[in-house]
Order: sequence, then C-alpha cells, then structure tokens
Amino acid sequence: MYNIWDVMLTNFFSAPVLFFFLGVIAVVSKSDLSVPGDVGRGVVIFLMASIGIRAGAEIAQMEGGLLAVFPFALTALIFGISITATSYFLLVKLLRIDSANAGALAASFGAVSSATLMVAISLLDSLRVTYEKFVPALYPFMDSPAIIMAISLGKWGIDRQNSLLVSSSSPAKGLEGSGRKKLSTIIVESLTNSGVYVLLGSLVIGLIVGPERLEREMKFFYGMFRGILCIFLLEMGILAASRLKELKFVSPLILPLAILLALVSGTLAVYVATSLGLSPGGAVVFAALAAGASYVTVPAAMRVSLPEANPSLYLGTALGITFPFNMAIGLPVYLQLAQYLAR
Amino acid sequence: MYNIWDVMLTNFFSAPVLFFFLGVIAVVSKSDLSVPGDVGRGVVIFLMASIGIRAGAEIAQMEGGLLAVFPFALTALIFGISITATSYFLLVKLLRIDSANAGALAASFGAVSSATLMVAISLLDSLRVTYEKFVPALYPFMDSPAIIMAISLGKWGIDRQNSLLVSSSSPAKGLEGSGRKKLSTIIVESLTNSGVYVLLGSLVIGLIVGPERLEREMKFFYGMFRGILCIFLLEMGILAASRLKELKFVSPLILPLAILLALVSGTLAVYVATSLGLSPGGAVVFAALAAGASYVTVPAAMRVSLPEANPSLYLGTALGITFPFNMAIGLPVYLQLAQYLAR
Amino acid sequence: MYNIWDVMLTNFFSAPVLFFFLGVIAVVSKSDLSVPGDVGRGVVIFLMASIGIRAGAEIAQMEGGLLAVFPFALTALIFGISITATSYFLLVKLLRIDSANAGALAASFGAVSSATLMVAISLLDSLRVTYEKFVPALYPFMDSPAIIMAISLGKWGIDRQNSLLVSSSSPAKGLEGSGRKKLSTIIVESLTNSGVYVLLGSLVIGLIVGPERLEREMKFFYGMFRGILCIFLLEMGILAASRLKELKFVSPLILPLAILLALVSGTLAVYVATSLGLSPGGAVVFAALAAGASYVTVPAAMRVSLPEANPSLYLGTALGITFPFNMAIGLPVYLQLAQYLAR
Amino acid sequence: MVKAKKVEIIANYMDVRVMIKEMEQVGIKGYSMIRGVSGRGKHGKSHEESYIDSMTSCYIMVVCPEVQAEALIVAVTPLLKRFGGICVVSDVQQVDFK
Amino acid sequence: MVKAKKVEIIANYMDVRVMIKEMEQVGIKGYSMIRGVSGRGKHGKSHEESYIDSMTSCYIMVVCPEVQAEALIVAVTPLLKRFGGICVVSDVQQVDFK
Amino acid sequence: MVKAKKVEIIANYMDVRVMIKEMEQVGIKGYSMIRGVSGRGKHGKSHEESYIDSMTSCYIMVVCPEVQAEALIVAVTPLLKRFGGICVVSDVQQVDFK
Ligand SMILES: Nc1ncnc2c1ncn2[C@@H]1O[C@H](COP(=O)(O)O)[C@@H](O)[C@H]1O
Ligand SMILES: Nc1ncnc2c1ncn2[C@@H]1O[C@H](COP(=O)(O)O)[C@@H](O)[C@H]1O
Ligand SMILES: Nc1ncnc2c1ncn2[C@@H]1O[C@H](COP(=O)(O)O)[C@@H](O)[C@H]1O
Ligand code: NA
Ligand code: NA
Ligand code: NA
Repeated sequence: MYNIWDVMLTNFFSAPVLFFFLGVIAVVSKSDLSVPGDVGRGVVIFLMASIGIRAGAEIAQMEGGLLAVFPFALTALIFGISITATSYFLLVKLLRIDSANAGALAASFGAVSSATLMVAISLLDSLRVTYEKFVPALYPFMDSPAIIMAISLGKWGIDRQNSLLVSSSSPAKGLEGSGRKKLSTIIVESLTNSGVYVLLGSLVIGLIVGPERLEREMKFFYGMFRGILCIFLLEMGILAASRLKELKFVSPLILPLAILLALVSGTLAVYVATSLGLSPGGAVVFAALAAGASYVTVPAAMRVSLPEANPSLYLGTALGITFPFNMAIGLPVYLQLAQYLAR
Repeated sequence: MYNIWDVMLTNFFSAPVLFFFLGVIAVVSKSDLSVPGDVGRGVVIFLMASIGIRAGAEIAQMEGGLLAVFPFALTALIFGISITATSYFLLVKLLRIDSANAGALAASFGAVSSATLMVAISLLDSLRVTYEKFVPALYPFMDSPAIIMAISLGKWGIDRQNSLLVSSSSPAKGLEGSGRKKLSTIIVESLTNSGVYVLLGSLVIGLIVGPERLEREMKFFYGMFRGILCIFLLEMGILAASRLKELKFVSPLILPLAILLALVSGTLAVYVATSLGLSPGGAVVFAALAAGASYVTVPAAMRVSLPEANPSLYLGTALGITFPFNMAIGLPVYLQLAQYLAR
Repeated sequence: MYNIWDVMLTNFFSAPVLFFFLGVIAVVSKSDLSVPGDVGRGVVIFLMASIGIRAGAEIAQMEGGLLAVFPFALTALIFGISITATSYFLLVKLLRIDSANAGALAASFGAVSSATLMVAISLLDSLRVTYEKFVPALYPFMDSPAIIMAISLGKWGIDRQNSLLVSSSSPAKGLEGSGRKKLSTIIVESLTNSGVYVLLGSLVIGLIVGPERLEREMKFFYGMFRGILCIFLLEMGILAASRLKELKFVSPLILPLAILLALVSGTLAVYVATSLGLSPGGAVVFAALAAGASYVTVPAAMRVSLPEANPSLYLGTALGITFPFNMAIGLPVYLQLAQYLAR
Repeated sequence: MVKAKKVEIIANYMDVRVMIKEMEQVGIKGYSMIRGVSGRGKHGKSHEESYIDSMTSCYIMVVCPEVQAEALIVAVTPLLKRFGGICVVSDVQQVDFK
Repeated sequence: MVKAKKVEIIANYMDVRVMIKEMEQVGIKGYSMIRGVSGRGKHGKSHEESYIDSMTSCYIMVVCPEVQAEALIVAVTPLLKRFGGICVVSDVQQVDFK
Repeated sequence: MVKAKKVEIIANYMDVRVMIKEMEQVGIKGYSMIRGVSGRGKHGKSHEESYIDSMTSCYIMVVCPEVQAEALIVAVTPLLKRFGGICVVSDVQQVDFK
C-alpha cells in the first residue's frame, strides 16, 4: 500500500500528467503549439483500440467469460443513471440553473470521460497496481444511460417551465422536428460514436482472437500506450485551458459543485466496486468511469436534444474543472481509498 | 503444413482482418468513425516503406543480388499483361461491357493491390511461414504493364466502336488533348505514384544500407507493421463498405467474374512461382500480387486515359469484391496450394 | 576514432540521410509523394519531445544539475550573436545584399536548424559515439539571440539607407505599427514557437520525472526516434528540393558563402566546445547548433520584423544549401575534428 | 449558364450536421462542406483543430435556385440564432450541363 | 479595384488535376485549391477523407478577367459533364496592386 | 437579410496572421480562416502541406459592412503588395438574426 502523498506525487510528476500541464502553459503563454487535428483523432483511435483489445483479451481468459461481466455492467448502468439524476436536481435546486443547462451538465457528470479513464490506467501501470482489464469496457453501460436520463430530465423540466409560462409563441419552431429523438436513436448514436465504437469493436476483436495470438498487436498497442498518452494529454491540456477561459462568465458555484460531484461519485464507486469483488486497481478504474465528466458523446447528443444548453458551460466544466481535478487529486484519493478498503 | 480450415480461421480471426470488418460494420451501423485523411496517408507511406526496406535488405544478402530477381520481374510483367488481356476479353465478350469500362476493370484486375499484398505478408507472419522478401518488390513490374495494356485495349476498342458508328460529332472535344498520353508518361506516372515510389525508394535504401546497419530502422518498420496494418485495414473496411453500396446499380455478373479472375490468377501464380523455385510463402506473395485488384494507380491513370469508364464500377469491384474475397478466402487457398505443391 | 571517409560514408549511406534524398528525387521526378501536413507536424512534435525528454533526464542525473549547463548556455548565446553579426557584414560588404535580406539571411545562419540537430544525433547514435544529452537543450540560447541581433542589424541598416535617400514617402505605411516589435515580444515568440516550446517543455518534464520513472516513455520516444526521423527527413528532402528551385534567380555567390559560413561556424564550435570540456559527441551536437541555418523560427520573425526580405532567398538557402551540406559533409567533418582534438 | 443562389454558412460542426438534415427536408440535393475552419465571431475565437467534433467549425456551400435558397434560410435561421455562426447569400451563374 | 470574375469548381481531385492543365492552356496563371471537401451531389455522398486520391473532392477558385473565365468554362464543361461536380461564376472586385 | 461585403483573401499563413491584427485595428470582429490552401500565382506554385507555417497558404473570409470592408482593404493592400496573394470583394446578403 502506498502513502496518499506518494501516490499523488507519483501521479503528478509522471510524464503524461506533466504533458497535460505543458499543454495548459502553451495556451497561457500563447505558444502556437497545437496537436494537429488528424493526429489527435488518430491518437484517440489508437488509445481506445488499445484499451479495448486488452479488455477483450482478458475477458477471453476469464472464467465465466462475458457472463461474469454482467453484474458489473448493471452496476455501471445504475451509476450512470443515479449520478445524472442527482446532479440534475442539485443543479436545479441549489444553483438554480435552468433545465436545459442542468440537463446537459448532468449528462456530462453521469457519462464517461475517456481521458480520465486513460489517466487512471496509466497511474495504475506506473505504480504497478494490477486491475481487471475488463472494467474499461463498462464505458458504454454507464455512458448511454446517463445521456438518456439527462435528456429525459431536461425535456421534462423544459416542459414544466413552458406549461407554467403558457408560452404563446414557440421561439424555435425550426428545431422541433430534429429536437425530438427516439430513445433508440440516442442509444445507437452514443454507441456508434467513433471512440466508443472502437473501444467496443476492439474488445470484441480481443475476445475473438485471444491473448496468445495477439502477441504482436499487443506489443504495438501496449508498448506505445504510454507515449501516445503523453501526446493525448498534451492536447487535453490545450483544450482544457482554452475552454476554462470561457467559463469565467458562469456562476462561480459550478466549481465546488463539479468537484464535489466527482469526489462523491468516485468514492461511492470505489465502495461499490470493492464490495462487488474488484481489486483496488479495478475499483479505481470503475471510479474513473463514474467520476469523470464526458465531453465527447455528451455535446454530440445535447446539440440535438437539449439545444438550449450552452456548450461553453458543460464543455468548460468537464474539460476545465472535472478532468484536471480527477487527474491530479481525485484518482490518487480513489486509489488510496480502494487500497484501504482492500486491507 | 496446415489444414485449409485452420489457415482460413487463423487468417479470418487475426486482428488485422477483424479490423477490416470493424470498418465495414462502422459504415453499416452509421458510426462516425473514420481514419483521418492524413493518418491514412501516413499509414500507407509507413507500410510501403516497411515492405520496401525489408525487400531491399534481403536482396542485399542474396547471391546474385538484383540479377537473381530478373526472371521473377519478367514473370511479373507477363502476368500483368496476360491477366489484363484475358480480363478485357472476358468482360467484353461475356458481360458485354463497353470498351472503356472493360479496359478500366481489366487494368484493375491486372494491376496490383497493395492491401492484398500486406494481408498476405501478415498472414505468412502469423503462421510463421517464411517467404522471399524480394517478392513484394515485383509490384511495379506487374502494375505498370497491366495499366498500359489496359489503356491500349480500351482505346483500341473505343476506336473500333467509333469507326462502326461513324460518329459525326465528338462529344468530348475538350478532352482530346489530355486523353492521349504517351507510353512513357504512363509508365513514369505509375512508378512515381506515392505508394509505388516509396516502395521502390526504400527498397533501394534497404539495398544500399544493408541489413546489419538497418537494425534500428528495421525494429521500427518491422515492429510496428502489424499494429499499423490494423489501422490500415480499418480504413480499407470503411472504404470497401462505402464503395460496395455504389455497386448495386451494376451488372450482377461482375461479382462471380471478379472472384473467378482472382482465383484463376492466384492459382496460376502459385504454380508458376513454385516452378520458378519460390518457397510456398514466396508463391503466396506472388499470388497476392496477381490476384489483387488495384484501386490506387489504376483510377489515377483511367481518369485521364479512359475517362469514359465509370469509377464506381472499377473502384467498387476492386475494393468491395476482389479485396475482401482475396483477404478472407483467396489467400488461404493459395497458401494451401503452394504448400501442397512444395511437398 | 574513425576515418573521415568511413564516417562520411556511414552517414551518407544511413537510412535517414537516404530518405532525405528519396524526398529530393520525389520532387525531381514529379512523384505525387508528400508527407501529409498533420503527420509532418506530429513528427516534429515527437522528435523535439524525444530530444527534450532525454536532455532533461540526463541533466537530472548530472552533478551540479542545471547550474552546470550555464557556461554552455552563455557560449551558445555568444555563438548565436557572433555568427549573425559576422554573416550580416559579409553579406552586405562582400555580396552587396541589401540590409533586409542580409538581416534575414544572417538570422538564419546564426539561429538553429532542428533538422541538422537531429541528423547529428542520429549520426552519433549509429556510430555509437556518446554525447552529453543536454547539449541539444542549448537550442533556444543560440536561436533567440541570433534572431534579435539580426533584426537589430537589419533595421539599423535600413534606417541608414533611408536617411541617405531621404525617402519622402514611406512606401509601406500600413506596416509600421506591426513592424516595430519589442525585444521581449521577439524573445517570447521565438521561445513559444511550437518546436522550441516542446523541446524546452519536455526537457523540464525529463528533469522533473527523472530517468528511472521515465523508462516506459523513453522506450517510446527513444525506440521510435530513428524511424520517425526517416519520415522527417523524407519531408525535409521534399522541402529542400522544392525550395532550391526558387533559388535560381538569386546571386550565385550565396552558395559558396553559405557553405563557408557553415564550415567556419561548425569548426569554431567544435574547438570551443572541446575546450569547455565536452566530449567529441557533445562537440558535434554543439557544432550542429552553430552550423545549421534556421528555417522555422526565423521566417516567422522576419515576416513581421524585416518584411522587406525575400523569403525565397533565406528559406531557399537554409533548406536548399546549408542543410544538405551539413548533413552530407559538414557533420562528418566536425566529428572528425572533434575526435582529433580529443586525442 | 443559369442563375442560381450560393448560400454559404459557417457554424459549429455539430450544428451543421443538424442543418444538413434541415436542408434535405426543404429539398436541397447538393451541398459541399469543408472542415477545419477557424475564426472569430460573437462567441470568441474558434479553433480549427480538435479531436472533439463539437469544438470545430465547418463551412458549407449550397448552390440552388432562389426558391430553395429562401426555404433553406428560413430553416437554418433559428439554428444560427441559437448557436451562432454566419450565413450569406450571393448571386452566381451556374454552369449548366446535363 | 478592378472588376473580375471568380470561378469556383468542386470536383473529384483527379479531375481537378486535369482541369488545372486545361486552365493553363487557356492562359490562366493564378488559382487556389482546397482539398478535403465532402458533400453530396448527383453521384451521392462524397467523403473528405481517404488515402486514395480518386475518392476525394477538391475545391478550386480562379479569379480572372471575364474573357479568360469564359474560355475556362468552355474548357471545363465537358469534364464536369463526364465526371460530375459543380461550377459557378460570380462578379467580384479584385484589389489591384502592382 | 442585410447587405454586406464579403472580402476573401488568399495569402501566406505568416502574412495572414499580420493581416488579422490589422483587421482588428479597423474594428472587424468576425472572420473565418481555412488553412491548407495550395495554388499558383505570381510567385509560382505554393504547397498545401508543410510543417513549416511560412511555407503554407491560407484563405480568409470576412463578412462586414461596406465601410469596414473599405478600411480593411486599405490596411491589407500594402501587405499584399509586398508579399503577394489575392484579395477580392463581393456583394452578399447576410442573414440577419439577433
Ligand atoms: N463576420 C464574419 N465573417 C466571417 N466569418 C464569421 C463572421 N462572424 C462569424 N464568423 C464565423 O462563424 C464562427 C461562429 O461565429 P459566432 O457564433 O458569431 O462566434 C466564427 O468562429 C467565425 O468562424
Ligand atoms: N448544388 C450543389 N451545391 C454545392 N455543392 C455541390 C452541389 N452539387 C454538387 N456539389 C459538390 O460536387 C460534388 C460532386 O457532385 P456530383 O457529381 O453532382 O455528385 C458533390 O459531392 C458536392 O461536393
Ligand atoms: N488569380 C488567382 N486566383 C485564385 N488564387 C490566386 C490567384 N492569384 C494568386 N492566387 C493565390 O494566392 C497565392 C499567392 O499568390 P502570388 O503571391 O501571386 O504567388 C497563390 O499561391 C494562389 O493560391
Ligand atoms: Na461520470
Ligand atoms: Na492483379
Ligand atoms: Na546556426
């Protein structure tokens, strides 16, 4: 077991995390540094494939196979829905944020952040803490339900507001057709989002091919993970810093609430994951899924389903607050807790 | 020696081939997944350089050096011309396809598909079947002659049609100047096409530098081949699926003919290559050159020289029919045959 | 110690250098080969990060740490200024080039070429000559002062010309505001240029994280350096060849002068570096900094500060003359000299 | 050559996807799109490069008859109002080939 | 400022390469090109991203005097007819500096 | 819809950065930029792809009222004269939403 400070320092002073801050400083110092668009997109495909293929290869070896994963998938789903619902009501009641923005923020808190997931994996790797490789594959089971829940809540809230106002003229008639999306469409869209799709797809590939015959590919996908992650976090730093700027016009209470929600979700996730039998490493990965705030699948869904929500707000919060917090402080705390519980 | 089913399954359930199907399903399921343009182009440069440098390093060690390659180059040339001519007449006589489209399709069948070549190499690698590393370098010796032959046949066919019709008004006068290209221009263009150019260039580099001093580069180019191939085949899957859609308006007889031509070319190639002394592995690589249908150098040449041909037809056939067939069925069959002959 | 011819041949017939010529021939033969823009930019980020992180990891282990680097930083600064000043006066007096163009060319000669630096490192690696890994980090200490010196000289020259002419109507009034830049702005801009920024930033990361905990990242950044360098030099070859074409309209005396300046700077750098206690390898890297001509930070600064200068001239000279000369002839000469001095 | 209208829109990539669906509903069958647009507008600076689609802007150009252009603008205006962006219309001569 | 014509073409990259040669023959010395165009037209959807050039579209813009524009259109029309794409012409004021 | 001017510039990326600063000084608040333009002009061929920014060209489009367009052109002309490039102005109707 590690001392909490040791873990925090090890994490903070690891190359990937420092590359994140290199990106932040690049924006602050107005460097013309940017990760080329196509490289950034390639990097994400690589990282998701890497996580997916390892998850698949491990599930292939597990007793019980896919079936053994089922209870965890269900737990992930419950987490996705509960975090979203709790966030929504806190945002509406405590911060008096309107339904659309509350819905979008809640979706983001409930759904999954791939970058947080990757930092968690990298942290465990550098501390040589093992984890159940299938846990990252729970991604979509937490992500899609959170988005659907948030849209339902947001729309319900807007309807209630509108019926109170008895709005005579609908201001955005042109949007009505596109605004109403079927549940199935939302699920399909969040599963076919390129990142999630590659994760699931390469999981299936890992499952089919199995670990022995994946030797060569594993070397590629595993060996380069750390280095490519550095480049990914460099871009995340640039994005976080440029997004944080835009947050300044927003309620300052969003900062403590975002941090609180991350901490509570993460902590709860560690408890539940441990009680379900996951190792400390596996519990941390599960906590990363729960505590991270989505900035990829969520905006895509929100622009269509809750278009009244302000993207600066939910993107800024997810990238500028929740992600850096989890990366620097949250994850070490969850690990400490998980190791404490496992004793 | 391997059982044909074993080989087919090993091939089919290998990561690169499964990534191809991941790409296919991405299109079918309307995922927004795509391999970024610049990444795709970078991947091709890498793969061609990887094949080229290994070929060069091997020829550098061969007794006889480049001279020993000469008879194979000649054979490749004869194959390129014969497959093209045969295909052309079958397409015109059997399927009653017009001269321009027959010419373009024949060019594609006769010329070389780099993706088929790479899958062949990857299959041999995963079965640990050795092959003569210089065989991939025969690429241009089969590719350019096929294109030239096809253009000549196509133009000859068009002239004959026109003289029968005594067409009074040429419909595409603006094209005449550009339509007539000198032989040398066609050869130069198909050799300076970026993929072929990198293959040949890095072959020369491998030849000059030699295997001992290439240790570091080989590690890079060889070690990452498998992983990068996965990403390449992911893109191939996306391209194949989106091209196949466009084929639906076309004669359904093109499907069996394309498969037949691949099978016959591949089988013949295995026989001839074996009788020329190539190992089973080398014969399979040669068969991949012969059986694959080109979709890179051919369209470039056709848009200029046989502009009347419909790109949907020849691109769709090469990417949507011939490539998947060779990848999943053809190559294992050629390997089986080659190993049978070598007993 | 190596024979000069051996070194030259080893260097010339190494894969990275040959990839440079592959790029040159691609332009000459009108191949459609190009390194995709985003791949090129990604490659530069990777290479600079690779050099920076290794430099940082070494400084972390050095006795004296950063302080021990100080005298070398000062020497680099003096070199940057002196090479620039000398070049400026030679260009004005000997070649009668106008102040603006002389300033821009002098900036280029005095500042640093990252490609030359990388070829030097690769040459030492392939000869297994060790070098002080911190030397590449002297980059900005030579680069920024050279640019500032050149702008001052150029502006001083233009002012003198103008006062002689008593020009009544300033031809480019719209530029005045932007033309006058503060010293601090120029320094900041040359330090935040993406390449320099990544070099410095990853140096700091290497310094903080230290060599032991960088094992995984080092494998990535070090293991792939050689291969990625091949792709970088392929692009450099394409750029050099396409730039050289544009030089034909320019004074032919620029060729011998550029070569002379490179040789003199490189030789002097080897002497000084050796006398300051650097190993032969370290002296060569220092010589690469001094002898190379910049084509990245310099044009950026010149377009704003000496806009009258013709970009074809300074870019063409740096890429088309100085770089190929140093790569093929200069660096082996400096190495030979350094090893001679070290005996 | 026939008279036509050229409608040009710059907006967030996510919104453009929605706009294209609106377009198809008013009967527009041809459009072109260029990704990787950066710029500045009422919402501040936008960047061309990001792996997150919802952070990138996009240019679309539609050449169509005047009636369609009008329908298109009506369909697209509420989206522009809500999310920002810019839309301009100009007269062009379209080369006619059938 | 001088009056000029702006000719804009969107077509398959392979065909654009041929068109540029045609242009040079009618005396046009300046043009600009943007790659990575996607869209929809008579031939269905086209994608911006592919390592196979013949599967990508491309935008070209030519600013030139009216006479040249007319020659250009005559030269380019048969290519558009055969391969598809779109070509529009509009009036512009060109900033004059010599 | 309101009348506006559309100013389009193609120039070296480095010069465009300077031009954007000039623009901001004449009060222009909105513009869009597309990188990776290749082409041919008085200075010969330019390439779209290079990691060296000063070797790439760039397209900018500014939609603004006539007065601003005039100021913009005055500010930008000396830069175009010196470094090359092209600048055209055309009339557009801008979709009005507030
Ligand atoms: N006046 C303008 N001229 C050209 N492009 C504009 C203009 N206004 C806005 N844009 C583009 O539209 C994007 C979104 O605009 P906005 O929503 O106003 O921030 C900007 O980032 C610019 O790329
Ligand atoms: N009406 C239009 N407006 C804008 N772009 C068009 C239009 N029609 C065609 N295009 C572009 O031209 C390409 C080829 O057109 P087509 O040959 O008609 O399929 C399409 O993929 C679009 O990018
Ligand atoms: N007449 C024109 N039409 C379109 N683009 C042009 C024209 N002239 C110049 N350009 C563009 O502006 C760039 C620089 O022009 P120049 O400085 O004249 O070489 C060229 O590379 C083209 O991309
Ligand atoms: Na979450
Ligand atoms: Na073939
Ligand atoms: Na120098």
